Amino acid sequence: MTPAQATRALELLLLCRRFDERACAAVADGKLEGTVLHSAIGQEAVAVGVALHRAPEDVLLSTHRGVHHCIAWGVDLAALLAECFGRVGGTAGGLAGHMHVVDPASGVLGTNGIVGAGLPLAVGAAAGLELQGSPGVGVAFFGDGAANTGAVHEAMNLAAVWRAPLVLVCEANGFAETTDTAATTGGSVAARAAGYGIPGELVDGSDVEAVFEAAGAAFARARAGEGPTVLECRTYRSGGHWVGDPQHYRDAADAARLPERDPIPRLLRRHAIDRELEVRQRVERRLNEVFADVLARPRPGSLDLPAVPG
Amino acid sequence: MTPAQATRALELLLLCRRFDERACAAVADGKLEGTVLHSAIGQEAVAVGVALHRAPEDVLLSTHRGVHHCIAWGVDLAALLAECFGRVGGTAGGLAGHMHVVDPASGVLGTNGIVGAGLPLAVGAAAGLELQGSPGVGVAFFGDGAANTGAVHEAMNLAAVWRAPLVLVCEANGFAETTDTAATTGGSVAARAAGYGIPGELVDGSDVEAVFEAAGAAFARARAGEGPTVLECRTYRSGGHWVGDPQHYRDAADAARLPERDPIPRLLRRHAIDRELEVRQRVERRLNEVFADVLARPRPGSLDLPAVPG
Amino acid sequence: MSADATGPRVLKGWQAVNAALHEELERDERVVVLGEDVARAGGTYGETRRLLDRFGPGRVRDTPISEQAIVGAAVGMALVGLRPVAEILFVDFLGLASDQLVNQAAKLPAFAPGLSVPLVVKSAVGTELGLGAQHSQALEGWYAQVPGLAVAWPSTPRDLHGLLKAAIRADGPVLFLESLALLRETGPVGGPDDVVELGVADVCRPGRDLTLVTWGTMRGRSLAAAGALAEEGIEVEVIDLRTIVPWDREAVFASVERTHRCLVVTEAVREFGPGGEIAAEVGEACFDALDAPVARLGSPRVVAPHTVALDRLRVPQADAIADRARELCR
Amino acid sequence: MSADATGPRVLKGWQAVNAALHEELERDERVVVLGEDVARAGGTYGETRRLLDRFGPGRVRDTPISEQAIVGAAVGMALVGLRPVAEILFVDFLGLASDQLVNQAAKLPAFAPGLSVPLVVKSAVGTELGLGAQHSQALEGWYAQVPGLAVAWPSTPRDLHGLLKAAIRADGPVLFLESLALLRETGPVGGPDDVVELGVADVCRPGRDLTLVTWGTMRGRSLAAAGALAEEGIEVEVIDLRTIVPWDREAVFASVERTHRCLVVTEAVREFGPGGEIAAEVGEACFDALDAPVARLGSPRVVAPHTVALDRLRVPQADAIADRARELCR
Ligand SMILES: Cc1ncc(C[n+]2csc(CCOP(=O)(O)OP(=O)(O)O)c2C)c(N)n1
Ligand SMILES: Cc1ncc(C[n+]2csc(CCOP(=O)(O)OP(=O)(O)O)c2C)c(N)n1
Ligand SMILES: [Mg+2]
Ligand SMILES: [Mg+2]
Repeated sequence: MTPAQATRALELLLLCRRFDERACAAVADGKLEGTVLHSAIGQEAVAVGVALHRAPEDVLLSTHRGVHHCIAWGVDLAALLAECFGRVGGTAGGLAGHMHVVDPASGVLGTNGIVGAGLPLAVGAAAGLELQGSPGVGVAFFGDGAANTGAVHEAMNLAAVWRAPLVLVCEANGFAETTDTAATTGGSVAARAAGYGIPGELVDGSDVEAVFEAAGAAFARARAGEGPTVLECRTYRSGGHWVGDPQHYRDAADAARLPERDPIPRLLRRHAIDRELEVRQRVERRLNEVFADVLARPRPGSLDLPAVPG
Repeated sequence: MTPAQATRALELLLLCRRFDERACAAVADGKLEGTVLHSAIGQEAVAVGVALHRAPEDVLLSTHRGVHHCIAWGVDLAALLAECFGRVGGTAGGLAGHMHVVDPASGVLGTNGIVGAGLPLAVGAAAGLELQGSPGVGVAFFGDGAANTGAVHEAMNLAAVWRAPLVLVCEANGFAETTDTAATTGGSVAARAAGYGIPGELVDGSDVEAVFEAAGAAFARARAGEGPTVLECRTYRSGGHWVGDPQHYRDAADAARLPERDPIPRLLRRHAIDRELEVRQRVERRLNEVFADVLARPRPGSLDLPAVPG
Repeated sequence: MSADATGPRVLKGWQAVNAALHEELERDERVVVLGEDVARAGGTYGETRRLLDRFGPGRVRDTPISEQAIVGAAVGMALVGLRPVAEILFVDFLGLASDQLVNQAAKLPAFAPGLSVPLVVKSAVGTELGLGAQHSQALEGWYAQVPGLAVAWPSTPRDLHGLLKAAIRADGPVLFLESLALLRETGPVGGPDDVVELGVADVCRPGRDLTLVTWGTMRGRSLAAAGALAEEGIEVEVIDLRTIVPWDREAVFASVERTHRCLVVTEAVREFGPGGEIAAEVGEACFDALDAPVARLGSPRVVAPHTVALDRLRVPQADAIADRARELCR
Repeated sequence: MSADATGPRVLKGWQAVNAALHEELERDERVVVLGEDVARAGGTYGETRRLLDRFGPGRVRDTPISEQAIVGAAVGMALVGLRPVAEILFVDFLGLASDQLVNQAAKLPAFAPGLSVPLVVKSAVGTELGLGAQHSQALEGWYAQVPGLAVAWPSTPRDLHGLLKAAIRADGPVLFLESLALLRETGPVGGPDDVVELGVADVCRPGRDLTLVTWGTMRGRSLAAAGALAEEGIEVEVIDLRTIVPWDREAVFASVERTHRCLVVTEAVREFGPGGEIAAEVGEACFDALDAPVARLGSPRVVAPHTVALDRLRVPQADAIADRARELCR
């Protein structure tokens, strides 16, 4: 990573982290009655390390825990937050919520409330871009729990057969809601890629530079027409499954390991980012504006009901 | 294989082959108006090599091309043929057809018209037997085309996680209807097994003894509580996808390679089966009775319609 | 609340389900429970609490996120003599496993005389909880048209308990739906023998002027609407079908013969939703008794929004039910 | 056959579909076809013959047996500007891919203003062909209740050609069903511009005594029944909806206002099947005009048998349609 890339990485990591922390706090204090959010605190390096390779024509398929993907991919922060909090001006006018953020302008073809369902979409989008002569490639995130769905299997095989220009990124955080992935997963995601004849790599998902390197190679393969790559990024889910999850199922020690797994201090240890304070302040100022703006917005008052009765 | 096992293998191979040839002939000459059949000529060794290890409590989940599985597993030949030809006395009274043969008494929990769908059933049946203290294990056949379905993926992972006593047998005949499996499959079935932490073995599916050996080890693992095994049996589909398929998609040379891929002469070359002629005559006599009996049976005249209107 | 609902205990909906599971697993060793987060965590909404500790990992199993394999394995277990309860958290996810429920579970009994597939698929409907488009669909109308499947959607704690017991004891596959929003509501629950038979409706409020047929989430707000109309002198008979397949045709026809008016209220979409069957059957069977057309209220053809407030604009509410009923009785 | 059906050419049903695909792939480079056995083999029933040779492997793609990935990839292609036609050979297999059609294709347009998902899923219904329980189900009733989806089921070669063109040109997802048994039947087919609009019914036989509403396989045998009744002096008006969502309410209501009687005939199961919606709507909208209850004919709640002869006992036949119509007109 060059110093400029490291600075950019820091900014995106902080944007993801602070957006997430502020959004969780707003939900936790109950003012956003009925709003559901999935926090990605601890998993930011996977999104940022991949997104730094993004070209304008590239498209993203995300998951139920995808706000950090959207931030790293460049979705307008106010539109994203408005959609999370059900306010006017959201990517869907505040009607769809964080699991249904679609922002074609930035190439985000959607977060998703159905685990694993984004991967078949990504194969089609990637193949469709290639067919139309676009240089764009597809990126799809999926969880270690999602790896056991039929959708992910069928998509990986189809991607291999069509040599689709695709980067498949698994955020292996060890959990699927309350269940340890190890207890419900035979073998591993990276090992399974070989079964489709696709390169599969294990990456330290808490190290934004390691993700950046691995993703760089994967994007290069895709752009060179060499087909898909699977990156299994071992990362850490700091909070609960959803905001407010008491996490009875998790031993306290594991829930407190953010300090040692946090990608932000790890980046700063390796790259002395001279204008670090300036970056932090820029992030805070920007989020102050966005949160103030969105929290002051009204909720969409109506649902555009179709004319035909019923 | 002992001489007795070789003789038993020959008898089952001949029963499968001759039953199949006679059934196809009956369908081809049009008397069985509207009857659909999938022939397994050339693939008999996979069924027989596995079935020779069958214990009374073991259960079988089969496919759309599963008549040879049923024969090798011991389904009553007349009941099986009656079901194929839609005659009274079939396993479902002649109402369900060859893709829906279920014979609980012999442990056949069903052939299946949905590609891949038998594997999740097999995982549950195997786990269910184990839970109830039965020594029975589950056997599921699936095609190389079926290997690309979500059902097969989810079932293999679940089988691994539950350490289900299961033998998963892929009949890799190189085809899925008209499509070459190679053109639609990344990697291979045996390689994919490793991705679930399950042993996967490539077997010569045209050699009943090779199948017998590999299956023996797999049954032993299952009976010892060591979980599932995947056997990818490379075999040869002599006929078309369904009886009457003109096979425009297949080059003539490949369609004529039964002689070199036929498991029956291969077995006889290795085992001088002294009473071979006697075995052949016993098979013909038995099939003469069965076909004469079933072809003389009436078709089920009615459909037990429910009392409630509509 | 009708008299017989005064069970010996008062529980929340999820506790009623939890009690039924404990009782049935204890009563019949063939009963097993499988699904995502059902064992160690006691279920995403508490419904399987303490089952793992009491009955062990063989009979209470967490699974990977594999809806097809969950339902398929349950069918396989049923084929070897077990009585599985498979949880698919939201009925919206059943689109991933419909083949195993529709083409395997519902059809296997037709393939071998005497073969039964005793299986319960238990799913929630997440409406009006801010969960959004893919967690808020009432899809009972899909499975109601599948020969071989029974479909139940109780709403009170008593019926959740009693009908789940009936579904587990039934010999065929049953889709058992719950309104997630109602699992926090409290009510009387019967004892371990209080089995609510499948196919029997609950005439939860007698009335002479209009027969309102409903089920699931709509029961409570239909009763509220009836209460409001009673003050205007309009007596609405509220019939909660509780079971959609088989549904209690006799109870509904007998009521319409008396009231001469019928309103069907569903959470599911109105157009091509399950309410159409009830309206069409009443329209045909009670043609001569009807003084007004059979009316239907259901959700419009829109994708469910993700905030509670907006979802309440989509799904029928008590005031809309009262208005439509009042119109019919004019 | 109504006048406008006399196209310039006479083709079999599968040829009409093949012609429509050739014309639309030629007209619009965004149109692509994907599915099992569709490219090299020209389709299991010939519908995609010569497409691969003319338009190449980029736009005409064979796929693995992966129904979820086939429909999902088609949705992904639509999201980047293509107009895919995804073949799922039998609608019975759509239970494996319902999530991609229902929770992705049908909902994505609601998540971003102006976003459209132009997609056709083409599936056959295999009734009365000896294919058995998992290849003979009419499941349009599932998808008809999904907001965001259109559902069409034409039966004549002309309509197969014209409606497939309309479905490919539509900007939203369309489930396009075909009766496999009818693909061998011959009939007039329009030219490359003969687009049959979605949502417009075909009053294929005028009549004054009864309005018979049907679609798909039942059109032909309904016309046969009407022909037989004409000899008894009973004139049945046969309306083929051709499109189930959106369906031509005006055409049906106008007809019932004239005939005062209505019979709905579906191949799908009667109980909770799609015919219920038509009957309930006619029962409500034409209540005062009806001299008899709206009747429905559909398949009973049985698993489809595998022989042609027995399947004809399950699915309504012309004589049963004539008998029911005669009863209504007495
Ligand atoms: C098909 C499907 N099954 C179940 C759920 C409920 N659910 C939502 S998130 C989740 C866990 C997903 O785990 P993973 O894929 O590892 O993602 P993570 O939450 O760890 O980011 C589950 C089971 C769902 N949304 N979709
Ligand atoms: C889910 C599903 N998709 C498609 C079909 C149609 N079909 C029937 S058999 C077949 C080919 C299966 O190939 P394979 O699994 O290799 O079995 P084989 O025919 O070679 O024995 C297909 C595509 C089906 N029956 N089920
Ligand atoms: Mg995870
Ligand atoms: Mg094959």
